[in-house]
Amino acid sequence: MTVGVVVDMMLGLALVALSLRVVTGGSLFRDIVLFILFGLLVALSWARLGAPDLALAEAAIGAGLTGALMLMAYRSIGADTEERPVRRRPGVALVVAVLTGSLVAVIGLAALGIERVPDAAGDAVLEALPGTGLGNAVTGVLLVFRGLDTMLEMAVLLVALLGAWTVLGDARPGRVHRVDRRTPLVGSLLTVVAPITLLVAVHLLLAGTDAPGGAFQACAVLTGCGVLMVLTGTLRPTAVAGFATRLLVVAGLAAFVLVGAGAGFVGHAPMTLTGTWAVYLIETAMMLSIALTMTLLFARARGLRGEGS
Amino acid sequence: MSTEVVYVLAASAVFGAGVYGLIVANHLMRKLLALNVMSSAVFVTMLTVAGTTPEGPDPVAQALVLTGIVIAVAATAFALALLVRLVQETGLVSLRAKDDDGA
Amino acid sequence: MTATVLGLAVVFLLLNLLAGLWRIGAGPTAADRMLAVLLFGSTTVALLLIMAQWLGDASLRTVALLFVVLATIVTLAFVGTPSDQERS
Amino acid sequence: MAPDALAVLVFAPLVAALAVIVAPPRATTALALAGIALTAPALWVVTAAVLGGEVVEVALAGAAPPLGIAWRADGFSLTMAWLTFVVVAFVSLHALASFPSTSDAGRRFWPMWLILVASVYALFLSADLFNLYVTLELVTLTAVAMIAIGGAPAAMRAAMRYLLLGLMASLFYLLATALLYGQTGTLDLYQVGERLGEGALATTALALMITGLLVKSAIVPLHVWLPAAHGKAPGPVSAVLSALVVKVTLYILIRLWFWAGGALDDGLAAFVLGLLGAVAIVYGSIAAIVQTRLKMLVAYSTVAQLGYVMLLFPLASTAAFRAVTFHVLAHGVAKAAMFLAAANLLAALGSDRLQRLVGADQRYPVNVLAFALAGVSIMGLPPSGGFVAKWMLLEAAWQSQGWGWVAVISAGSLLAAVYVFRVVALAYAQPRPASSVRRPGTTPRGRFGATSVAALALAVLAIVLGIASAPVLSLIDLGLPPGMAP
Repeated sequence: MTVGVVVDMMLGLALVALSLRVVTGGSLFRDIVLFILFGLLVALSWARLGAPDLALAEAAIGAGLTGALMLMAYRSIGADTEERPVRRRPGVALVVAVLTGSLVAVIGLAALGIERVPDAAGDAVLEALPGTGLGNAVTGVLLVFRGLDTMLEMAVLLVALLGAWTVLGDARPGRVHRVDRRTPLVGSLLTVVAPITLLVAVHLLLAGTDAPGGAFQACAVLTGCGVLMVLTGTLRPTAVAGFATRLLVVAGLAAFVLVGAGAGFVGHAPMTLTGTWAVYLIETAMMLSIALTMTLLFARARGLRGEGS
Repeated sequence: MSTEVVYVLAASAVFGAGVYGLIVANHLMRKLLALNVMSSAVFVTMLTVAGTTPEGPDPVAQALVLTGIVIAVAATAFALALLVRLVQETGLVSLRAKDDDGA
Repeated sequence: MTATVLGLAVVFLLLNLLAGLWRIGAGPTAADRMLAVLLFGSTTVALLLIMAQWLGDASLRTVALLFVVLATIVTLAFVGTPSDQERS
Repeated sequence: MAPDALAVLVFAPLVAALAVIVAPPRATTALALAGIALTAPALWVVTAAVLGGEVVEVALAGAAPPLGIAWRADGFSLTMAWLTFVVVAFVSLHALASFPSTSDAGRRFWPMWLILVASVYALFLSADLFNLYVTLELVTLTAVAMIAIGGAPAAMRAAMRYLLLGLMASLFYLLATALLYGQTGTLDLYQVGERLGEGALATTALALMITGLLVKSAIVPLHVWLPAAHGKAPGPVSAVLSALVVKVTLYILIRLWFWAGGALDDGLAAFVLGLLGAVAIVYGSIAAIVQTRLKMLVAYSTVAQLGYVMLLFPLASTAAFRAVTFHVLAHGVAKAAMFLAAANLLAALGSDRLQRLVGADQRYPVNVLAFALAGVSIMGLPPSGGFVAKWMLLEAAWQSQGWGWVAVISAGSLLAAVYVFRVVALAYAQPRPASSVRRPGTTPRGRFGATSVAALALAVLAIVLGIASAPVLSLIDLGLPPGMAP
């Protein structure tokens, strides 16, 4: 047994233990924190599995953003409102535990039996990649070969925002309990961290065509910046979605739709990206849209405005 | 025992924990935590069973997981908005309080 | 040889993480938990940096960078919470 | 020409949705109707090609599976696409009145409505397991948000339950997709079918996938979320949920089973699915009979009617496939009509308690007529579309000597007659003096307006479908599963 496998086993055991704790634990607040740590361990697992793209996304979106959203929602619904973590009847829980236990065994055994086939889609991607002008195979799949998935994924994000606007009705935007910006640490955080976040975002976006990174990771960082500005009160949530907000929210999907549908008019199959310019256009639009959408979802607002205005 | 085997086994156990939590948990937010735990398990399974190419894990599987992560956070954000509104309207954090089939 | 040493360093840091996890679960005070979470964050960054060297994957350093940037934000969201409870 | 038309089906509603979000509210109606109307000529072009014996196919971005995703239209997907168009067109007509584009609710409704339409079309065209996952998530999220659009706590609880179960079902489906990709190296449904073979993995993966799909299709006993979700949603939303949204997962299930389910060639699994269907028919019908509210009655009727689709799996014959596909169409149109009529009556009477319906035919004859006509099709009385579907299904069961299935189909029609007649009898009953004094809670709306016309038109269509079934059946015949001869 190598050191690597020891590391894997420690990570694996920690993942299982944490997940059990998260779903059955006693204090919701603590378990949200544990869930964020679970996300960090998943990110470490991605690193171990050789997928830095996913480690980036998991850390930023899976753990960071989801965790921040959970914490905000937890705060909105008041203190620990949980009466008891699980259903009272232990018999039911036992039956469910036995059933899910056998589910685990079946899935685990089935998955262990899988042998990689020699001509998988992944190999086809690596073969076809040079024709796209992209150096990062994952970006190639996301934007070129399976662009439809990514386009519809942008629609999912848009629907999440529209849905949140719908269910929140005319309620005032989520109260954001701001951290006092006059405290020296928070103030300097804003002036130092915000520009760095922007720099990291642009770096990730540009790196994404050839190295790990890309629109999703960049947007997560940018969202982080937005969240920071909401938390410190630099951006304030509003109850009205202005024209610019609406335009920016649909920009990612719109860029995809225009390029994807436009390909049909110039004689290509739909969803064909006809040049590197299309990749950069779509990635930039996606990054801005996702970041704004996520920040709005975080603030549960329809729009944002600057502090002074 | 190889790296893949460890993660496949861990992921199926985590998936089971998520299903268990989703069914027995009371608090809606804990159910959402369970769903997110489940989706992480699905993603890890997806990457590990897809195997590796000479240039690292299967790029298609990586792309699918990336798409899946974004969809998961979008769905979670929407579910949390619904949850917050539900709590504002009813003051209840679980669906179990009363059966509204006939109401 | 170097690889083994780096691997052992990763194991050691992981043990630190697990100890931190146990402390978060056990408490007993909020301060214990808070400190453990902070420890968790910085240990993860260290882990990523060593893993970048160990696995020969330079892009893991980017991941570490991202962790540092985002940790500040999650911490802000996190510290806002108890004060809010006190207010209500 | 025809491949481009496939793109129009998805892109036209999607572009309309984006335009509606950005443009001022007064442009919404025109944009939305344009987005939906544009799909009609596109459908026509594709249908012409398919009737010419062609399977219309386009590899998106020029990357054919397994590298990329292909859209593909055969008789089966086109039949479902036409159902989508018809239901969406008439329900949109209703929504123009019930969700005016300048109102708050309307501004929220129309973008999501258009995205739902685009994703349903995309779903019927796609045969890529992961792409289907993304479209399913889109369908679920739009459906949940639209259930909650009214803001009533009961609707929100129903939406929440639907969302949690829907997300869980999606994850089962996605886990199965992961296993299938690992095993076969492709996500294309047809290629998976060729490469999968048999074994423990195939069984596990397909079982997980089917479980997820059954939850989303609300097949008993996984139906718990449906009655409240469909019963509490606004009228147009209920209509499209029952007519379309629960059908999309059944469509995937049928595709999976008959096009890629070599490993499922197993009498026991088919029998279990059929049995679930039989239980759904009986349980759903009885539950509908005991309801005290109109919309809940209609919702439980959906639970029952979905059961008929499940009988396809044990019968597994050409006759059964034609019957079930036709049933999906007939039920879709009739149920949309029923929900629209029920919503109109609810809006007019201020409550959908069945007792309030007494004498409704005097004041709201159009809606009561629409409900009754749709009921004729749901019961399976001639000459409606429901009659043709159930008669064909009965014949299929008879041919394969499945006497148990014959009994269930017959019993289902009788039970359906009970709940439909219960409503119709009340509506046509003479009002007692006391009840005519009671004033409706809200002002009658759209008595002869667009809302009533939409309900009546769909109901008439449900009848016409029975009289003019031949062309529809010839389209269905062009999409028979491999191994089934016309």
